[in-house]
Amino acid sequence: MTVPVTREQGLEWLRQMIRIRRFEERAAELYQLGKIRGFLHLYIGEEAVAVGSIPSFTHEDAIVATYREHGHALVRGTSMDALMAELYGKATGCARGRGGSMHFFDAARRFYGGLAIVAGGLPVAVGLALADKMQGRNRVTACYFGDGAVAEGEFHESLNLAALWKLPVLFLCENNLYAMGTALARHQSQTDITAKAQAYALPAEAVDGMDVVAVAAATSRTIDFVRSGKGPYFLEYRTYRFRAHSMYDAELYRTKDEVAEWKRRDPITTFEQTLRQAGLLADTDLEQMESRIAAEVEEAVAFAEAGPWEPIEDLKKDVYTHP
Amino acid sequence: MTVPVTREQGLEWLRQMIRIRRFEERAAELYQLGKIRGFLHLYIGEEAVAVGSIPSFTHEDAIVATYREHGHALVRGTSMDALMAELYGKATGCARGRGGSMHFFDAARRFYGGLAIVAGGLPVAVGLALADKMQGRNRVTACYFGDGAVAEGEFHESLNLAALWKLPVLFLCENNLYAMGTALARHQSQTDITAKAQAYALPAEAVDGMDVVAVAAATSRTIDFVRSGKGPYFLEYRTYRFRAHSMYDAELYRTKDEVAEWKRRDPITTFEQTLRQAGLLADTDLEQMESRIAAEVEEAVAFAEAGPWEPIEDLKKDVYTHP
Amino acid sequence: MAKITYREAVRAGLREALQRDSRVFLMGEDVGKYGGTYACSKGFLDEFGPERIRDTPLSESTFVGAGIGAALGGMRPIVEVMTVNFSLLALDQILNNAATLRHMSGGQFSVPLVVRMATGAGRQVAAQHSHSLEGWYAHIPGIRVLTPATVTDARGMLLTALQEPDPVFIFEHAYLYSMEGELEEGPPAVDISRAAVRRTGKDVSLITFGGSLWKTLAAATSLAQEGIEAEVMDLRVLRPLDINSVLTSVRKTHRAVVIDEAWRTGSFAAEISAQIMEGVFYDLDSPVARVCSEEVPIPYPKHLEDAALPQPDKIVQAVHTLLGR
Amino acid sequence: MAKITYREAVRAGLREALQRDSRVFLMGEDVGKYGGTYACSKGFLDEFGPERIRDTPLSESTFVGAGIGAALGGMRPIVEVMTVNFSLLALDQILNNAATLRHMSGGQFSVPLVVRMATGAGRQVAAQHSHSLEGWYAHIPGIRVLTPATVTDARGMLLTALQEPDPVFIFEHAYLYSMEGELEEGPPAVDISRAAVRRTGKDVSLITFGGSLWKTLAAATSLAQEGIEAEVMDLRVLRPLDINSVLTSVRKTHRAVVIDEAWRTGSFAAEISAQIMEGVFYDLDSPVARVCSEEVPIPYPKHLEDAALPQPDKIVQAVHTLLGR
Ligand SMILES: Cc1ncc(C[n+]2csc(CCOP(=O)(O)OP(=O)(O)O)c2C)c(N)n1
Ligand SMILES: Cc1ncc(C[n+]2csc(CCOP(=O)(O)OP(=O)(O)O)c2C)c(N)n1
Ligand SMILES: [Mg+2]
Ligand SMILES: [Mg+2]
Repeated sequence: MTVPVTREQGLEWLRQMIRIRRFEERAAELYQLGKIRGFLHLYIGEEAVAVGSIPSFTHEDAIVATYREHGHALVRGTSMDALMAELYGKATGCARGRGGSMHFFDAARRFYGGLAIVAGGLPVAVGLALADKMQGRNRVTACYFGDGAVAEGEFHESLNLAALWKLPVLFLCENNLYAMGTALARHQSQTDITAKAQAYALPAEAVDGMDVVAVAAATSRTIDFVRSGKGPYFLEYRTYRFRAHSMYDAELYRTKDEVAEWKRRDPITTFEQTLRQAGLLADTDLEQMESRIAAEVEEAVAFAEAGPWEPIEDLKKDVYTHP
Repeated sequence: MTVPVTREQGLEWLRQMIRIRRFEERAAELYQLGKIRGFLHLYIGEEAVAVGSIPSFTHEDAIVATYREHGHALVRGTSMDALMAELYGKATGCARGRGGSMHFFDAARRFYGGLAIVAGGLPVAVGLALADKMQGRNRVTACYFGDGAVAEGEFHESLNLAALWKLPVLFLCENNLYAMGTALARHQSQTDITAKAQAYALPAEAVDGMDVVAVAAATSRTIDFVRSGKGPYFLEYRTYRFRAHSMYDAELYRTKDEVAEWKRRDPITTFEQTLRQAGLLADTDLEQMESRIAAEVEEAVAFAEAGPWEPIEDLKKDVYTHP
Repeated sequence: MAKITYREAVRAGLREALQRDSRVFLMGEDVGKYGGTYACSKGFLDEFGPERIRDTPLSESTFVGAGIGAALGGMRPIVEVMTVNFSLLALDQILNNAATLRHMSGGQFSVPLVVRMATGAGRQVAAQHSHSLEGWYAHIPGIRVLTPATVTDARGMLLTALQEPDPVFIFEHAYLYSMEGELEEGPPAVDISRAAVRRTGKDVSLITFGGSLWKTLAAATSLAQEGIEAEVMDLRVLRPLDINSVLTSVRKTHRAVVIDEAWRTGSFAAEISAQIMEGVFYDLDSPVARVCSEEVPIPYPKHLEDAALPQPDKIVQAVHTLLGR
Repeated sequence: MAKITYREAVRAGLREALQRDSRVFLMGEDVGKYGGTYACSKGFLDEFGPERIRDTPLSESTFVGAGIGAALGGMRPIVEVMTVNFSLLALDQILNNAATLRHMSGGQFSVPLVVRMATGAGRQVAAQHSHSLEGWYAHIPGIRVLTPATVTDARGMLLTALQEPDPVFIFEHAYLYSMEGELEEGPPAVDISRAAVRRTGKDVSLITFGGSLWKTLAAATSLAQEGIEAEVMDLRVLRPLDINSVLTSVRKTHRAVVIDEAWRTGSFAAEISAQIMEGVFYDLDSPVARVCSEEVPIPYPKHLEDAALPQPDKIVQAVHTLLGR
C-alpha cells in the first residue's frame, strides 16, 4: 500500500473510513431493533472508494450514487445526523425521511441520490454533465455504480453518449465482484470491465479499491483529465463487500474463506498499519478518533430518535411544485 | 471483387439480387399509386448481404430480421406472391396482410420477422438460440440488424448474454453508415463496430457487404464456427442504402455525390461485370434472367391484386390462441 | 385568424421556445440533420446550431434520462421521443426518476423537462407503431400529460410547458401533423390546466382528447343533422385532470360518451367514466358509454385498421344506444 | 388442509412445474446461487442444475426477450423479473413482441411464456420499489394477467399458466410471501379464467385482487361486527376479466367498492368501476366507489406508507359513505 503525502491527510482518510464503518455497524444494529426498515445495503469493506474519491471533487461538482451510498454521502459532507434521521425515516432526514437508506439526497452538496434502479443513475449523470458543458461551467459529474450495472443497456447507451459528446462525466464502477449473488464471471462475458469500457473510445483504467491512497491518486488524475474538457473517463475500483448484499441475504453464493481472504485486505486495518509503519499514527490518535466517532454516531442516533415524523397531512407535498 | 466458385452459383446470386431489386422497384411504384401504404423501407443497394448470407443457413436454422427485410424473406424462399400480397395487406400475404412491409413472417421457413422496434429482435434471437442449445439441436439463429441498433441497450445486453452462455447465434450487422438520417460517426463514439463487438469476448469481423462472394464466404465460415458449438459470432457487413430511409425522406443528411460514389459499387452491376469478365455471364443470360424476374414480379402483383382482404369479422382472431 | 398546419404550429412553438430562452434545447433521434421524422424541426439545425439541436443515438432510455439530468442541471430540455411506441424503452427513467425525484428528495430537486412524442394509429403502420399509451402516462403522479388537438394548442402548450418546474409530456397525434386549422388569437402560450368545450350541446356530452377530437366533432355534426345536439369536450390535459369541466357538462346533458383511441380495457376512458359516476351519478340518465379501440394489435390494412379504431359512425351509434334509438 | 406459506406455495408450484415438463426452466436475476430474492427457488440450482435454473445478468429487456425467443423455440420458460419495478425495462419486449407476435404474424407463432414478478408496496422500500402496475399489464391485448392472492392460487396458477400457448404474467404481491394459508384440496393446477367469491354477503360487493384481498377481508370482518354483510370478490385474473361474476354479485348487493393498490387515476379499479356501470347501471343504488393508493411516490416511513395505501379502515369508511352512514 502506498503512503499518503501528509500525516494530516492520512489521518483524515482513516477517520472518514472509520466513520462510515461505525455508522453502518450501528445502522445494522438499529435494523435488528426495527428502528430502520426496508432495504439496507451496507458499504462495509468498500470504504476506501468513497473516502479516496469523493474529496477529490469540488463542491461545484455533482455526485450521483446508488442505493449503497451511505459512505458517499457521509464523505461528501452531509451531516451524520441528517443521514441517520433519514435511515429512521424522520422529517429531519436528508430527504425528509421519505427516501430511507436507498435514497439519500442533498441539494446543497449537489448529491443527486441515492438511486435504486440499477444503472438508472448513468443517464442522469450524463445529463448533468451535458448541462454543465452547455452552460460553459467547468464542473464535472461523478457517477458511481456497481459491476452489476455494467450488464444493463443503460450502461452501454450512457458511455456511448458521453464519449460521443465528450461530456465531463466520470464513470466510477465499484466492482465488488458480485451483483447481489451473481459473481462477475457469471454475469459478464468480458470480466475485464475496463477493457469493456475502452470499447467506447474513452480512456479507462482500473485501480485497487482497497487502497485509499491509490484511489485518491487515480481519481484526482482522471478528474483533471475530465475537467480539462477532454471528455469522459472510466475508472474501475476493484473492491469487495464484506457484508451481505442487504439484510436478508444468506450469502449462499460465496465461501466464508473467500470473504476471510478479502478481509485480510480490509481498507481500514491495512491503512492503519501503513500509517503506523510510516510513523504517522500513534495509538492515542486512533483511540481519540474512535471515541470522537463513537460520540458522533451516538449523537446522530439521538438526533434521529428525537426527530419528528413528517406529518401525514404533508404526504402529497412536493409531488408537484405547484399542485 | 472475388470470383464465385461456379457459373451456376454465380448466376443464382445475380438472379437473387436482381429479384430483390426489381421487387422493390415495383413496390416503390405501387407505393406512389397508393396500393402500398404505411412505412416502406427499401433494401436497394444492400442486396449482396441477404443474397450472400441467407442461403448459407439450413432450413432448420432461424432468421430474425428488421423492418428492412424484403430481401431476406425473398432469398429465404417465401414466395414473391405472398410477399407482394403482404405489402398490399391482403389475406394471401405471408402474415395474412396484417403486418405489411415491416412485418414479414414465415413459420415454415423459420422466418421470425420483420420486427420494427430497432434492436428488439436481438433478445428474441438469443432466446431462439437458447432453446436450440437446451434441446441439443444443432441449429443456429441468424439475427440481422442495422448500425443504428448498435447504440441501443439491447444490443449490449444481448451480446453479453449470448457470449456468456455460448449460444449458437450469429449477430449480423448491416452497417449502411446511417441510422435514418444520422451518420455512424454522429451516433457511435467507436465507429469500428467490430471492435465494439469484440469487447464482449466473442469473435467479430467485418466484410465488404457490396461483394456477394465475400459475404457468402465470411458468413459460411462463421456459421461453421457457431454450429460447432463454440458460441456466438459477430459479423459486420459494410454496405450502403441507395434509396431514402423510407418513403418520406428528403435525404438532407447526405450528399448526392456520396450516394453516387457508392452506386459505383452497386452490388449488382459490379457482380455482373465480374461474371462477364470471368466469362460466366452472357448477354442472353442476363436478358433471360431479367425477363423471368419481370414476369415473376408481375405475377406477384397480379396475385396481390386478386387476393381477398381478411374479413373484418376476423379482426380479433389470433389475439389469443384460445379466446 | 391564420390557417396553418398542426406541423407548422408545432414548429412555431419550438422556434419561439428556442428563441425565447437560451436554456432551451431540442434533443432526440433525427431532430437535426434529418429535420425530424415529422419534419417539425426542419432547418432548425442551421438556424440554432448543433449545440441546441442535438441528434441522439438510438438509445431512448439514455437520452430521456439525460434530459432529466440536464433539467436538474439548469437547462430546459425538450426531448423528442420519435413516437410513443419507442417511449416504452424510456419508461423506467420517466417513472422512477423524472416523476419521482422531487417528492422522493423531500422537495429538494425539480425536473423541468418537456418530452414530446407522436402517438396514435391511423396511418397503416401496423402493430408495433400504432400505440396510444397516453393513459399509462396519465397514471403517473408527478408529471403533467398534455394532448394538444388543435393548432393553437400544438403551438401554445409547449410554451406553457416550458414554464413548468415539473416534467411535462406532450402527445402529438401523428395523424394530425398534416391537418390544417385556424390559429386562435391571443398570446401564444396557452393555459394547460383546463378542458375546453369545442362544441356546445344539450343532449349528450362527448368527451375526448387528441386525435379523436376530430372524429368526435364529425360525429357531432352528423348527430346534429338528426337533431341531436352533442356537447364536445376536449380534455386537453389528462393529468392533472380537469374533471370539473366534464362534470359541469354532464350535469347539463345527463349523458356521456367517452372516446379514446386506446384499447378499451384499462383505457383512460375508464377513468373518465368512473369519475363521472363518482361525481354526478344521480344526474345520469344512462350509464356512461365508451368508444375505444378494439383489443387487438393494430393491423396494417386500412379496412382492418379502421375497424379497430374509434370512428365517427361508432360514436354516433353509441349515442343512439344511449338515447334508446 | 395443510397450512403453508405463500412462499412455500410458489416453491411447490415451481418445483412441480420443473418436474413435470423438461421444457420448463427458470431464468432471472439471482434465481440460482442466491436462491431467489424472495427465496422462492432456494435449493433449486442443486436440485435441477444450472441448465434449468439460470441466473441472468442484470438486463431485464434481454432476458425477458430471450424468454420470448425460447418460447418460440419450443421451450416453456418461466422468467422471473425480480419485481414489477424493474419490469419497465422489459416493457417493450412484452408489449411489442410477446403480446403481439401471434396476431401480427397471422397466427403463425405462439409465445408460451410465463413471467412471474413480485409487486406492490407495504414493506417500506420507498418510491422506486413500491409500484403496483398490474393495471398497465391488464391493458395489453394478447397476454393473460394473473394475481394469485391465496396459497392455492400461488401454487396452482403457475401450473395452469404453463399449459397456455400464450404469454401469461403472474404478479405475486411481495407482502404475501410470508403469509400462511390453507392449501385447498384438489388437483394443484387451478382454473385461471374465473373470479372467486371469498366471502358471501348481501349488502355491498367489495371487489379486489392480489395483496389487497386480505385487507378487504379484514374490512369485511369488521363490517360484519356492525351488521353489514359484505361480499368479497377476488378477481384472480385481470385479463381476460371475468366481469360476469362481478356483475352477478353487484346485481345482488346493488353497491360496490373496488379496492386496488395502484394510484387511483388510471387504476384498474377505474376499469372495474366503468364496467359495473356499463353492465348493471340500473341495479346500482349508489355510485361504485374506489379505494386506491394516494397519488404520490410511496414514501419510506411506515406512517406515510400506510397513509398512502388502501387500508381496512379506509375500505370500511368507503362502505359507510356508500350506505350513507
Ligand atoms: C434494474 C434493476 N434490476 C434489479 C434490481 C435489484 N437489485 C438491486 S441491487 C442488485 C445488484 C446490483 O449489483 P451491483 O451493480 O454490482 O451493485 P452492488 O450491490 O454490488 O453494489 C440487484 C439485482 C434493481 N434494483 N434494479
Ligand atoms: C427503438 C426504436 N427507436 C426508433 C425507431 C425509429 N426508427 C426506425 S428505423 C430507424 C433507424 C435505424 O437505423 P439502422 O439500425 O442503422 O437500420 P437501417 O434503417 O439503416 O437499416 C429509426 C430511428 C424505431 N423503429 N425503434
Ligand atoms: Mg457489485
Ligand atoms: Mg443503418
